[in-house]
Amino acid sequence: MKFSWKTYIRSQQFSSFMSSFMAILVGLFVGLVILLVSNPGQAIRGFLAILLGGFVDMKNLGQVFYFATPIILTGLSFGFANKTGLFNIGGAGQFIIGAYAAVYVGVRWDFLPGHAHWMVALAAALLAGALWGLVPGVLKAYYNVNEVIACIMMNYIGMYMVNYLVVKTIFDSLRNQSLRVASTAVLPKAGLNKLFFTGNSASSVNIGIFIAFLAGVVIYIVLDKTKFGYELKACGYNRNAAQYAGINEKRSIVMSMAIAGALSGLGGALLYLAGAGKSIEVIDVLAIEGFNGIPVALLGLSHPLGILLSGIFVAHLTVGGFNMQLYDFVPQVIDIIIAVIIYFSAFALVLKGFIQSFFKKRDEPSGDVKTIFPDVDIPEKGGDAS
Amino acid sequence: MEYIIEMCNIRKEFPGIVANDDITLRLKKGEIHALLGENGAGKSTLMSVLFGLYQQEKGIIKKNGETVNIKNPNDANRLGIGMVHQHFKLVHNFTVLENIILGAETVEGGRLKTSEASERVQRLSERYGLKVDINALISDIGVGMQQRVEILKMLYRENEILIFDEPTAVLTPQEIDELMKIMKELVSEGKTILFITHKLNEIKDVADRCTILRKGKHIDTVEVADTTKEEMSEMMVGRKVDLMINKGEAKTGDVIARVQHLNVRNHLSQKLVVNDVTFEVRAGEIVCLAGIDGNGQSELVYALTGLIQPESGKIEMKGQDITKTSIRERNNAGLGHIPEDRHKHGLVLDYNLAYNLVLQRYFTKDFQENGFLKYDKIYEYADELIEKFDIRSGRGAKTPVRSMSGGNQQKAIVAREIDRDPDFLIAVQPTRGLDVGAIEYIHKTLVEERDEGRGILLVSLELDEVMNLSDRILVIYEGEIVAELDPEKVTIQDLGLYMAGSKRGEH
Amino acid sequence: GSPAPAEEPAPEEPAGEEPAAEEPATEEPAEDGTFELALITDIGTIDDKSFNQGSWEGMRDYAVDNDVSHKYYQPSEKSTDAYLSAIELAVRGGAKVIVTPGFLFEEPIFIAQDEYPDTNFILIDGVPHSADYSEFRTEDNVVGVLYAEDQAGFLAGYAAVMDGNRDLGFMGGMAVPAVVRFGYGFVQGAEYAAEELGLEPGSISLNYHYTGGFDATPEVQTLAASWFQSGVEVIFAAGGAVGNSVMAAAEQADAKVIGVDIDQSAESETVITSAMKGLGASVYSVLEDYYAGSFPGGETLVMDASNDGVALPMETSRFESFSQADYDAIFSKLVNDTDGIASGMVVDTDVESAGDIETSAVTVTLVN
Amino acid sequence: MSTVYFLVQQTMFFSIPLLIVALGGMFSERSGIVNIALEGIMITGAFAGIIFINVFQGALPGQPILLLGIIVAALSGMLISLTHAYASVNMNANQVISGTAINMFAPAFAIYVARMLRTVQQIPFVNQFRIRSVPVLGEIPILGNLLFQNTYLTTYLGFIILAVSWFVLYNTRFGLRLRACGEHPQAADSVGINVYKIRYAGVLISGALAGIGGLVFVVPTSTNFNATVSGYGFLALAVLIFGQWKPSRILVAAFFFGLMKTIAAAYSGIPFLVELGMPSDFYKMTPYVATLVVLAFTSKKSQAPRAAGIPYDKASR
Ligand SMILES: Nc1ncnc2c1ncn2[C@@H]1O[C@H](COP(=O)(O)OP(=O)(O)OP(=O)(O)O)[C@@H](O)[C@H]1O
Ligand SMILES: Nc1ncnc2c1ncn2[C@@H]1O[C@H](COP(=O)(O)OP(=O)(O)OP(=O)(O)O)[C@@H](O)[C@H]1O
Ligand SMILES: [Mg+2]
Ligand SMILES: [Mg+2]
Repeated sequence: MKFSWKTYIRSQQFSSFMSSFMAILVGLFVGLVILLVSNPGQAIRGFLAILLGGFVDMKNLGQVFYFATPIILTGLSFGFANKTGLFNIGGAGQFIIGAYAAVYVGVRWDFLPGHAHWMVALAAALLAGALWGLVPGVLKAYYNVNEVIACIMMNYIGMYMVNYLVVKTIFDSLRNQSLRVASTAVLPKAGLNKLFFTGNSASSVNIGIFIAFLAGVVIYIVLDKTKFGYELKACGYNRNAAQYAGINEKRSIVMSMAIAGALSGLGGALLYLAGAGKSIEVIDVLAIEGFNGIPVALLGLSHPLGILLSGIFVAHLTVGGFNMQLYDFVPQVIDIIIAVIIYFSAFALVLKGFIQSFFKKRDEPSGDVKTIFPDVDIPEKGGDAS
Repeated sequence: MEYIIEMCNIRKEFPGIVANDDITLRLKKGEIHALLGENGAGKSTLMSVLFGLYQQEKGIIKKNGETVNIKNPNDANRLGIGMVHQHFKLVHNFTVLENIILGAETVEGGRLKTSEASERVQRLSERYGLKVDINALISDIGVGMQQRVEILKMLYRENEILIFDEPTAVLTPQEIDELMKIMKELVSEGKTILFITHKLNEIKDVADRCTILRKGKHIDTVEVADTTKEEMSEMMVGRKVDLMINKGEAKTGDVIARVQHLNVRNHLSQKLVVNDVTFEVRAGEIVCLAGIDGNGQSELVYALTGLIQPESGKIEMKGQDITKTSIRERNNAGLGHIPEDRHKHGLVLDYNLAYNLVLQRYFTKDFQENGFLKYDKIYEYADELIEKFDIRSGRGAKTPVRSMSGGNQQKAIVAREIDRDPDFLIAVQPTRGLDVGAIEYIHKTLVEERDEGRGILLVSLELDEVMNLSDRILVIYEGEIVAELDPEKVTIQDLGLYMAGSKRGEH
Repeated sequence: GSPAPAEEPAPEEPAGEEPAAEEPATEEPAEDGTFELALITDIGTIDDKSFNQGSWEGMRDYAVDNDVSHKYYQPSEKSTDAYLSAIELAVRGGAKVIVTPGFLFEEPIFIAQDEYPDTNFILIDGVPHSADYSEFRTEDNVVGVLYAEDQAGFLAGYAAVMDGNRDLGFMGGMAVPAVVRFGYGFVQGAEYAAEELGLEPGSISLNYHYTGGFDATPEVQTLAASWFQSGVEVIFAAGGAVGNSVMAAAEQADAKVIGVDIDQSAESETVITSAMKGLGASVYSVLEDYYAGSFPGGETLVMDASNDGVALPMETSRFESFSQADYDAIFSKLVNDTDGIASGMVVDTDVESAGDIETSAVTVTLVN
Repeated sequence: MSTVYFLVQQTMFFSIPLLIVALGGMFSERSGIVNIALEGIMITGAFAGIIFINVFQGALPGQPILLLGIIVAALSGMLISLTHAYASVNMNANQVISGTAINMFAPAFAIYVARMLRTVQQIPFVNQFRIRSVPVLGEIPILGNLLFQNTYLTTYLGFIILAVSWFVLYNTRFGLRLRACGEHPQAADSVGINVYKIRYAGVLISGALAGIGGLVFVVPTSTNFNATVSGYGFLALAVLIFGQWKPSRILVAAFFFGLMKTIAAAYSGIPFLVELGMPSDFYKMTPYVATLVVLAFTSKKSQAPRAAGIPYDKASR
């Protein structure tokens, strides 16, 4: 290898990190301005609440992990597909169908003993989510149907399907939502509720966060270290070349969508089996968590480990936004801040170029930004979004 | 002496590479000026600077002695500079006419007015013998035709300085002859031509002077008439090159590949594009499939390599029926394929060089264990190939292939395929766009492979290559093999006639 | 945030014209930066034209009248834990009384009443119970407030038929208990009127549907339009913004709408009346009791006709023939429970669906 | 017959906004910029338009107000799409990221501003825009019933936009250049077309149309606006793809989808569909399933503008 480890850090990871960091600074700054405009008197206190996020007490810290869990998974789902050249906007459908499968097992299969119960429920969610991802995958691979449109359709089909199934199979008619799952189907806390505990209440955090982390690491290894990942990415970048290389590119597309779907489905399971008292509502609205994964993935540069971090960061802001209510602010400020951060993170490539040329300056001068661009590894290429 | 264009001390960098380093190029009015250099020498870059696509970091450009600032192609156009790009800049789903008028449209009351334009184009095409169907879609016409469109684009804009970036790399001999004629005619009308090519014959044929670049630097500008081909190639490569292919008698062995009654249908047009093709390739011989572009060669090759399914017929390799097997199985059974379209099939442009070099073998024990890639091995292997095949790029094995020069991209593919030691190698225009040094190497390698007992099917549009390299020639015309010829016994002229369909032979 | 914002079940008290407008959503905190009165929305907002808003207005009015610091909190998601976190935040913010609108708070309050014994809770639309309904318990720091939506719906259905309509529609939001009670009451009110008028069996038809959300959507508008198109004269829209889409359809079809929760006559000319429930008033009065030292802890208050908890706004109604006198007559029957008219009402827990309510004059067509 | 009239009239409410917004998306994508922000732009346009109507209703008669509201919606849509254009064109940004940011920003911002201005987030409006029957035309038998009764100005606006879009795309210099930039920007650049300018224009047109589409969507379906267009921006994106980036096919796709939605929503008013006794959730699924099925049969040759989504970079090969 021609480049030293140090140079590598300097040119790639570091500048990625720096550009995301700059985007975050800009986003927070915009947030501060908004707070100042809307309520100057409390702006600083409100802003501090946002910055502090979960670092208020142990319970709030736990909440950060709790909120991070589902969005990490839907983020991984989007990011993974993105890395393989697919645009998985079907997270909402995959998420809710996975949630349904898990809750169904959780409610109806109470004959399963102890830990087996929640494990089977998670497996059911993985399968159901995979199935929901599989459909757009098959349509894309064999019928050339653009996956964006197929995913959008599958979102709605999933939503109505779950509404129908919940009412048919696991309905709590008094609350117009699904029944509570059996206690054996609730994800174990593994002592986290003792750790993340303040006053007389515990955080809702549970082993879901470990599962999310595990998923991130597994996806990272699959994508970056394995031959399977090599094949998936090759298909993503150039289907024809992958085919030429003897890779079964149709199978790769299908697999990739199925895995993405499974991740979203798992996310649904982790949220609804968390034991936080959440049930599937029978409502004609798409699952928001499916869409929330997109900014998380994008902020994490579609890199599995980046997504873990960005998921936690977004959750941190969410908790901060919640606590900010102690002052007089419209909570939408948080969404605006996240949107601004995402927006500026889209400039990453240009920022990276600046950063790189800034650090390279001493060695050798470099061309203008636009010529730097092709030189940068561009995994987060938009895919053929439409 | 007055110059129409002077590029003085031009410098242009890309990350990690100085593509043009203090290059000076002067064009006399009315001359054909050749620009010669190895792949990646910086020819296209220099022309892009002149055409306003890139901005030089240093140096100035003068037209008729006055310094000009060319910021974009519009400026270039205003100065009368036009360019036929190495990779054509045509919109695939536009008609020929739309492509020609694009950027120079006439409108009337908000509506595009095409009648006048089409008359003008008709006139131009008649005058210069550039026959085109102006209503055809670009995606429906061959490269030769596309090139005519590019030339018409320049003529339509009444440019006086015409840049041709490797125009002949994609043409048939007849087309090349025509182009040379056209170029001469253009010059006789007072236009000035800058002509990039790797083919010394062509330079000898038409060029007045020649500027030679090497690794981004200006080596010399010479009078073509006073310089031999050997001298030029030496200046270009920096060492002596052997322009003739030395190959001994073929020692043919068993049949490696046998194709029987193969029929292939185009799934879009539903036309039979490969029609009852039967032939065989033996170990130790180079069989050349000669033909004008678009006569079914691509489809035949796709069928042989598994990229499309034939309608009927049988393909055997080393005695095994592989008609229905997957691409991977064919590759593993000893099939090698240097594809026609390197961007479409040959490379994953967003992978780095190393990853591209293992595209056909990443899954083998050498580079993978229990599903995990062996990085060190991959990069070691890549460095080896880079060294062995002299693949040049900014950052070695880690260079994103997208940023490499066309020639070096091609070298990477050739290196990859040849290094796999295939029993049956299908090489489709393997030297397209390569410099003489690289061509020499590839030709030598192909002959070596042959001598080691491999069967080679070479698809080429270049008659010189066909004549020099092959042991047997198959001529394909409209999807049929119309003749089987012995290169020792056939003349170039006859071969051209077979390819044009005006002569049929025994088969 | 993103494409499809989460909805909230909020099929109740909205406010008529420009509700919380022109006032800051939160008063200045007390000297020490705390807020004495807190309201926790069930994820909706205090301007949802629904029970959050109605409860908020009651609390705000009391606070403004008596100069008490107050504010509202939004939970981070729709789950028991999230509601508890919001309660905790409110307590941290200095809340002495916390108003929690919506039956979804039944379980959180069941837990919170023990966790925060020094804090008082007003639970609107529900009674505290455990997750599996195995235990119902209301501690001394909690007051549950229930409404007889069935009676409000009854009044609406009665008035609609008495006013000459024969083809009715009910469009609820989600099938949550309060909405279901509105619907069942509506069916029974229509039946009662038909009997009084001596109409033939089957002479009244009633389409019955839950839209599955509380949003104004083109789907709802189209559905309502198709009902009007097929002859329905008036639709009782009991589902927050669902009403806005029904009104849009009614305007196009020159048909009629019955509003819900609050007087919606100002929202559209097509609104002939509204099935109101007095959310704000009850919150106001419980707060009065609290500061008077007579917090009715441990009780469950039932707001119905007898204590002016439900009504039709006759001054703004656009009836053709149904008069104030007619209204007063039926209202007093409800108050007096004449012939068991109120106590015999079929409510949400009694039958599986509206189709199971025994009727003769009214033919209920379930659309689902 | 009246059922048919009704279905056609209702279909307009679904199809026209989808048509307008998808055409907007077409201009952007044909210039080479993927516009996944349609949803957010619709919200922005609807928000600004409804605020305008809310403030000025009563001061002016219905139709002029609506027209002015449409202009406001278009302008606001352009304003927000400017951020997308800046990111995509000037900053070589990933277009999906930028679009996602806008989708996230728009509803939050709408709620935030509504609350700042008026404390509540819903903005009510009086619908004085419905045209019961177009004079003269409404009297025509059958056709009058289908197209000129119980209608809105916006329906005709939708058709006008369609005609103009078609003309601009295929018959003007701008259209030719726009399409070239979406397919092969290097080619456009090499003949002196300013790819950046054209792409700005494409995105801004999409902003204007999506903004209009947002308002057109809200007006007939509610009596107030609550910072949402119920995912119709994404459906418009689907219509755009379904319509293979071509005006005529977008028209077909928008009406196919609109009709399916209408039938799914209105089936309970259509006797024979009621008698089928299918659960409503299945009816609701029908448009989406039908779209998938149709796509599976029609997508073989579908191809997005080749350069869409790829930042234009002069230096790339
Ligand atoms: N956009 C770019 N980004 C980075 N490097 C580039 C870019 N364009 C060219 N280069 C590099 O600049 C050098 C000169 O390339 P150029 O295309 O000018 O070569 P050339 O002489 O035309 O070669 P060929 O004969 O292969 O066409 C090459 O090493 C190439 O890799
Ligand atoms: N990938 C392709 N391979 C082969 N032929 C194609 C391909 N794409 C399009 N064509 C052909 O090109 C023609 C133009 O189709 P295309 O979809 O590119 O049109 P377009 O220019 O976008 O159309 P319009 O101008 O009507 O919007 C069609 O006749 C089609 O057969
Ligand atoms: Mg070149
Ligand atoms: Mg060919």
